[in-house]
Amino acid sequence: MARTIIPFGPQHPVLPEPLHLKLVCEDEIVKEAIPALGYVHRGLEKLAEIRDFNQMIQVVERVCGICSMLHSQCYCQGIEEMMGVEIPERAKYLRTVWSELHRMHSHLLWLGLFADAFGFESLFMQFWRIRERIMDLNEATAGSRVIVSVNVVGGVRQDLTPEQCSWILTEVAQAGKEIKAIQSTMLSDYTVCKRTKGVAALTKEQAYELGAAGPTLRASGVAQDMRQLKYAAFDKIDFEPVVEYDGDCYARGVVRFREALQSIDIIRAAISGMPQGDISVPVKGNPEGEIITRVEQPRGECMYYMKGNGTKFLERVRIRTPTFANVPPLIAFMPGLELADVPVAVLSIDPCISCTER
Amino acid sequence: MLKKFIDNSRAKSPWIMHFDCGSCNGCDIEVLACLTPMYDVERFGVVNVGNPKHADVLLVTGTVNPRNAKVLRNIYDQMPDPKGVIAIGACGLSGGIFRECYNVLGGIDKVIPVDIYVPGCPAKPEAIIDGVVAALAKFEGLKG
Amino acid sequence: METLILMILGIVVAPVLGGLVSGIDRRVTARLQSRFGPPILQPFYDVAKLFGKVKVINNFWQVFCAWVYLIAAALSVGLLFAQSDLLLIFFVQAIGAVFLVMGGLASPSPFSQIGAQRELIQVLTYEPLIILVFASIFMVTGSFRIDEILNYDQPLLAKLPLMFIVLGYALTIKLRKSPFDFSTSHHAHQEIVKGVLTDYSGPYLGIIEIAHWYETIFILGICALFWHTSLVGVVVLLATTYFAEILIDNTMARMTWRWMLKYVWSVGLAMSFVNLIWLHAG
Amino acid sequence: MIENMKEITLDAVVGEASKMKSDGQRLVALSCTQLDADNFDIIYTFDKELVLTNFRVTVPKGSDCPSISGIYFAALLVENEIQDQFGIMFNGLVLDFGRTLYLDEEITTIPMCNNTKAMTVKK
Amino acid sequence: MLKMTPTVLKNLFSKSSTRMYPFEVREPFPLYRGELFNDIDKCIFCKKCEIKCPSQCITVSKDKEAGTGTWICDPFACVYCSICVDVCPTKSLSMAPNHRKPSATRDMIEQVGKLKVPKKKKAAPKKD
Amino acid sequence: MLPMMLALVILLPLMAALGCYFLRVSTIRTMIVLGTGVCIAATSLALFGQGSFTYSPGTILGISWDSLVTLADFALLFVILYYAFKLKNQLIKVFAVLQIIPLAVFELFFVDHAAEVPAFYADSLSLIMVAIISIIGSLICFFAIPYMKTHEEHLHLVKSRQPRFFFYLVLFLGAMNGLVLSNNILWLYFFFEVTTFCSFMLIAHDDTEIAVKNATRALWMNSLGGVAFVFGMIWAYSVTGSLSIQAILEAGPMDGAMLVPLGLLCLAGFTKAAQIPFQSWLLGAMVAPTPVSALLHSSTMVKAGVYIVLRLAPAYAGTFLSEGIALCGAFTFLACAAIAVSQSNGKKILAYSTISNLGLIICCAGINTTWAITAAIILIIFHAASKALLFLCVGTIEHGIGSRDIEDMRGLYLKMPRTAIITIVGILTMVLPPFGVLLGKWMAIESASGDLFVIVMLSLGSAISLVFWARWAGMLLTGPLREKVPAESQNILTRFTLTVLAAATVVVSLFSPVIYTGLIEPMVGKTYEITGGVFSSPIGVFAVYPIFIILAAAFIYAWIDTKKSGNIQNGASYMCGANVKEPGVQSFIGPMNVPVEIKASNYYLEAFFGEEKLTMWVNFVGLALIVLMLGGAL
Repeated sequence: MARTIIPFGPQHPVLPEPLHLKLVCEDEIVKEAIPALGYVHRGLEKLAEIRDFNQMIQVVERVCGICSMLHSQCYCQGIEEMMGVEIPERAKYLRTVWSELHRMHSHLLWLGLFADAFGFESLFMQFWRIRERIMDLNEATAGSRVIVSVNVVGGVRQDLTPEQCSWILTEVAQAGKEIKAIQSTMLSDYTVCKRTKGVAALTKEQAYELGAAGPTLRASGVAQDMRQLKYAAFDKIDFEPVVEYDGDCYARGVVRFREALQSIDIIRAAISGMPQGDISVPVKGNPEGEIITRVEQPRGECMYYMKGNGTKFLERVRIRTPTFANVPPLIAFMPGLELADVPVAVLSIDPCISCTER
Repeated sequence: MLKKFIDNSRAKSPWIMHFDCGSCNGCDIEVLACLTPMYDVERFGVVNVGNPKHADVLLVTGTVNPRNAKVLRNIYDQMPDPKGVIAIGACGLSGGIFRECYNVLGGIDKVIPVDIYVPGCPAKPEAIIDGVVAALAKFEGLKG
Repeated sequence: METLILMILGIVVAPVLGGLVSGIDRRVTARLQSRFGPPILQPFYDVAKLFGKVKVINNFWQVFCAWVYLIAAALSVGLLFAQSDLLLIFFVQAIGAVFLVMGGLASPSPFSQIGAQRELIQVLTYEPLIILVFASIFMVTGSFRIDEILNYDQPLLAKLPLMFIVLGYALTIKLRKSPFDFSTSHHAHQEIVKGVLTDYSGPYLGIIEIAHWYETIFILGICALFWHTSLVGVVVLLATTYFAEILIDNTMARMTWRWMLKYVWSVGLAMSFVNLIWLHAG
Repeated sequence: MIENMKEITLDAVVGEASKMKSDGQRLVALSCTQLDADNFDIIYTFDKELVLTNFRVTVPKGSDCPSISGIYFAALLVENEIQDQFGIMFNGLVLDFGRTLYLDEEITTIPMCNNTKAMTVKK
Repeated sequence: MLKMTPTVLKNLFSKSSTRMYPFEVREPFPLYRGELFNDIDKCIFCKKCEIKCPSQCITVSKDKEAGTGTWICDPFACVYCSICVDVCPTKSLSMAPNHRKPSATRDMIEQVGKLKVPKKKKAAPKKD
Repeated sequence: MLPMMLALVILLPLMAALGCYFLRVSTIRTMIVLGTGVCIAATSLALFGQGSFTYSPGTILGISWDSLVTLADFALLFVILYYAFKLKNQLIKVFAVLQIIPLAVFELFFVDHAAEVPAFYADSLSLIMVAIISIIGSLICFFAIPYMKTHEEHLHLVKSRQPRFFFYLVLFLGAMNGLVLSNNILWLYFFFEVTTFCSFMLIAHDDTEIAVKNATRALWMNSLGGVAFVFGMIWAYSVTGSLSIQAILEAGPMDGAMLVPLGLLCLAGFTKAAQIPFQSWLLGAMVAPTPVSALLHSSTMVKAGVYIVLRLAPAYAGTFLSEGIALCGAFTFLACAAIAVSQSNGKKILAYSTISNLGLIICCAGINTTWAITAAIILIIFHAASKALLFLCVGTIEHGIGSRDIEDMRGLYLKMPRTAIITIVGILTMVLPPFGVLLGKWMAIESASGDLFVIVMLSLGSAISLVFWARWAGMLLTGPLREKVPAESQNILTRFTLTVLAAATVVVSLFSPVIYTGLIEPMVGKTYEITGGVFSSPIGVFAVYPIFIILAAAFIYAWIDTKKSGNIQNGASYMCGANVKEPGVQSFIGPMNVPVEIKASNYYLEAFFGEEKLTMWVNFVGLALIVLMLGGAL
């Protein structure tokens, strides 16, 4: 049979980040896909040896620009647990608000890119237009559109004024309305369904065994969400993990779509339940010991392993990001796809290569 | 007259290509945001092309490491003249916070000549638009 | 003589019109996406800029193919204006299509190769439909000659409404609009980069862009035949059709060619049968 | 704090991993640390219904580690990563990048192996 | 099919949401962490910013003999985290709510100021 | 003069064939072949001067030629029977016997031997066929001289089998000429059988297992055609009482009882023209050396079948049979074009495309209007030339690169520039205006436009054929820019035949208006007005000269610009930035930093057009259509 060998990446318009796939196709059906990474690898874990544990916050925020808030949250939670610091309630709520804003903007971004992957440009534009509302919120409340940099060990750096709170509520409500306006396009348009349903499907068992994380896992019917660990304010805020059962690209899209809407509810609950008080506590000393912390990033479960030795430099920071966990499923479901579905499938795990390679 | 029209058109139709050279995505999504309704750089005739052979302006974000340096060089070489390069974000400018990592060579200008540096971490879409406009000025100077 | 003048007129006017249509298209598309959009004259700036770029090729046959594509497209429009034979015009246009594919295949880049293969599949899909449309026009008017067709006394649209929709499929494919824009797309983000045009650059890309304008005018010209009886009718029909194309482009995902081949052939052939049987019966 | 930590030996890794697999545990991560000049620590982290289970394995410098990628396909990426960063080689990797997952030949030292400062780029 | 039609038609008939930057510039958000400025007259060259900066883009040096201090910042390496602003004991550092403009050349911000009397300098670290 | 010319075109090849067989010296053989070729080619052109004629040869040595032919006929049938026993093939035995017995009964009891039946009749159609056979056939024979030498070198033969090969090859030319000139249907039958036998022998020439198997298949299928012919002939005779084809045709459109024999004769034509479901013998025939494929199976022998159908066209005009033939032809056109898409073997593509085009010609015969008949004749002329050229090109390429798979021909331009360009010319003349084949196709589509089913099949078929042609032409050019492409060395005869044929396909296309006015119009009647090289009729216009001139100018201009581009900047092809840096290397840096060579292949669309997938259905439909055609005739 006549084969075509395609270098898919590192520079490729549908791949927002450099990732290389060697695709071997027959009549555009992928027969073999071997990935190559390393285009984004910086080696930032090693920076822990020359940046003190406070400076490392800024470093881990830049592991990934799209979920930067959750990286620093996970890192700070770990350090706080290691040092036995209990942060103020208000700080927990504030972290929740920003983390959910982050999840929303990340999901909207993904939904747009996903639409772009199957060639639906105007849907992409629509999602990104809605996303700008969240970006404005970030910029106005935290000082930067993308890397909000609000977390410090012991709490948060910024507070929300009541006006800001109500502004956030109206903006996210508006965003929610606009998202719902394109719900029918995203979830039931013939062409969208045709391009996503049944593509790159993973069964529940496969997804679990391959170690998938986050929406990829939940789309296959496993109700696992790290927010169930009740970190930050999630011990007070009720939520149900969003689960879909088909495990295909469509289901992954639905999970993220619904999660974006769910985040609005969580933000609303967090703002309404937010107690008054300090936003941070002073921290003394240096971290010592070993710790594993996990948070739910937009892309799924993120795990930090940290080892302190009583100096201000951590001995080891090990970051296992959700995309890292989702790459093996990606390798597994590639063969058999149509070439046209490759971008859809690759994007369906919401790849964040800078997370993966750090 | 035709020549003049061509020269004038050069500044009116910068086709950009974005290459992520190991950035944290922060600058990338801001570059993409420039194309979206809120900022819409197509107002300046900017078209986002996916292929260096069609591009006039290369937007590069992120740090350079040995592996992607080869790719960056290759892409730059494949762009037909006249061309411009815009480095975006602290990482692209100097390596940023990652300058001292073992797999980071530094900024974009270690590999290819850079025309415009857009600082920021990440650079705001407004800053990127400013950068593109500044790059257009370079093309305007390129008469003949 | 008159034929010759018309032909030259067509060849001169068509790219200007095509460029304008393309500019308006981009503006309207932007508005549909809630964007401001580029200036109307943007396509001309783009092409002018492309001609100002340094020439880079990786196989000189690309140059040859680009030129033949342009000239064939121009010639087909010229023949259209000269009111020649529909089928002949179409076959002349097919020269361009074949050379575009050959140009794509001339580059060893896999994206260009895949684009060329997909382009062929697009040709495979729209060609029978267009021939059927022409055959149906023949069945109504009794001629393939445009001058004879123009003498027909009522709008073809009334007799061949479904055939016009079939032509609409061909138009969508030819204009490279979603859902059929997979051999090369106007949108930046495609799995095969720029498909058949991947390895074209600078002036040669400009040549192909101009040829694409000719093709736009060619296919709009065919559409115009469906309401040739009144000028207003032509304008309304073309404006509506083109707007519908832009709308479809903006409300659909890009499909796969397998889907296109099955869907367009089955729907197109079914519509043609229904319309033609209705024509015979009526 | 690290939950359910268990110390095992190098040759027990595969056996323990298959036990975890049959128990329905999901592989979360392998975390490698340099203990001292001659020893590395690898922590295998598994998860089942949000509860973590961990193994700690000490790998002497220069010795190979058995790969669990045959049992957990998901381990292939992280094992390749450890090969790159720590120079510990894994036997039986299903897809062995052979120290080219992240690094090109320009990086001559094993980056995370010695506790010296990260390489600084010449300005 | 065509489920998107109402949305796109609505877009067509309403004003485009494009912000016409750079022709119309929005009022900046006051909290935005933009360009870094150092009011060199207030600076006491305590090196706190240099030490705390996660990106290590600030170099402070003192020339005791000349009685001057130099505050150098590499704006191309600055990650705009505002840690330096937070830790600055004299509030001489500040961030404008506007982004730093692109430039065609690589230039350092180098500011030279007079050293203050030692007493004040000692006071600063104590504040921590 | 006329008898002389007839003897030259029919008997000279026979003599030459004997000469080739017995004078086993390669130089002499070459001289004989070249001499005969030039002779018959010249004669065929001279025959045009003669115009249409009728001729009876009378007697030789007191024996009538008719009896000689009859004797030879039986001899041939017994030879076939002998081969049937040798091959132990029951089908051939049955078919041979089914021909011998009815023919014997017919000759002995029915035929009125006293009746004067002119043996030869020629009109424009015959003369055009003679010209095609003599000129293109001769060129192919010339090509065969160096080809067979290399071929036998490849096979490492101890004893040359070329005498036998050229015996059949040259004999065949005479037989074909006889076939198209015959008026006596018995003569026609005889020549029909000779071509069948020659074909059998030539397919089996390489004597491999597969060659013998395919030759056997060809023999039984063509024998089936022979059986249909015999029964059609006898039945027709019983209705009209004449052996003269002209007499049958002059009676005007037939109906009722006469349709079945006509149908049977057409069926014979179908088998010979390898129409669905008889296509498999022609495909099998591709194992033969390329000149055989070119001569027998593309440009001439299969045209014999088409010729019979076309010759009889006036007899069944306006009947259901005619409609049936049109449908069968159109279906073959579509189905074989579709299957050709899934093929990567160059010769098989050509074979399928041949069958497909024959289907188109037969479809035209079935449509049976003057426009359609004109289209058919135009197609016969130009298809023969282009297809022969393409076959010879594939043969040359096969000797050059050792493969006939089109995937292996990717980038052929860098290895065999001359052959590659000539191949592309051949391909373009097959699919693009203003070349003759497309002119014929245009006429065919315009004349078929009234018929819903036929036009649908034709439009689909013509689109599909564009696919496999265009990609083949394109992939020959694939390759990175090179400073200089090395010149190609070609045998002088190879170069001569290829160049002449390529030039002929282009130049003759330019003269299509002249050919039309000079040859076709007198025969089928005026259908197109020709002014300034523009075909025009009330339903359509085809501007040959203007398009030719403009496109020629375009090609020249494009070529000049291309030449100028020789010194412009050289870019590597786009590979997502992962190119391996060395210039000229088409590889990218893949996973694990290993260079991976890029590779592209055509889409063969097995899921849609797979040979195995379609063949059964296609045969079924084809058979059903034939049954419908004959059944309708009953």
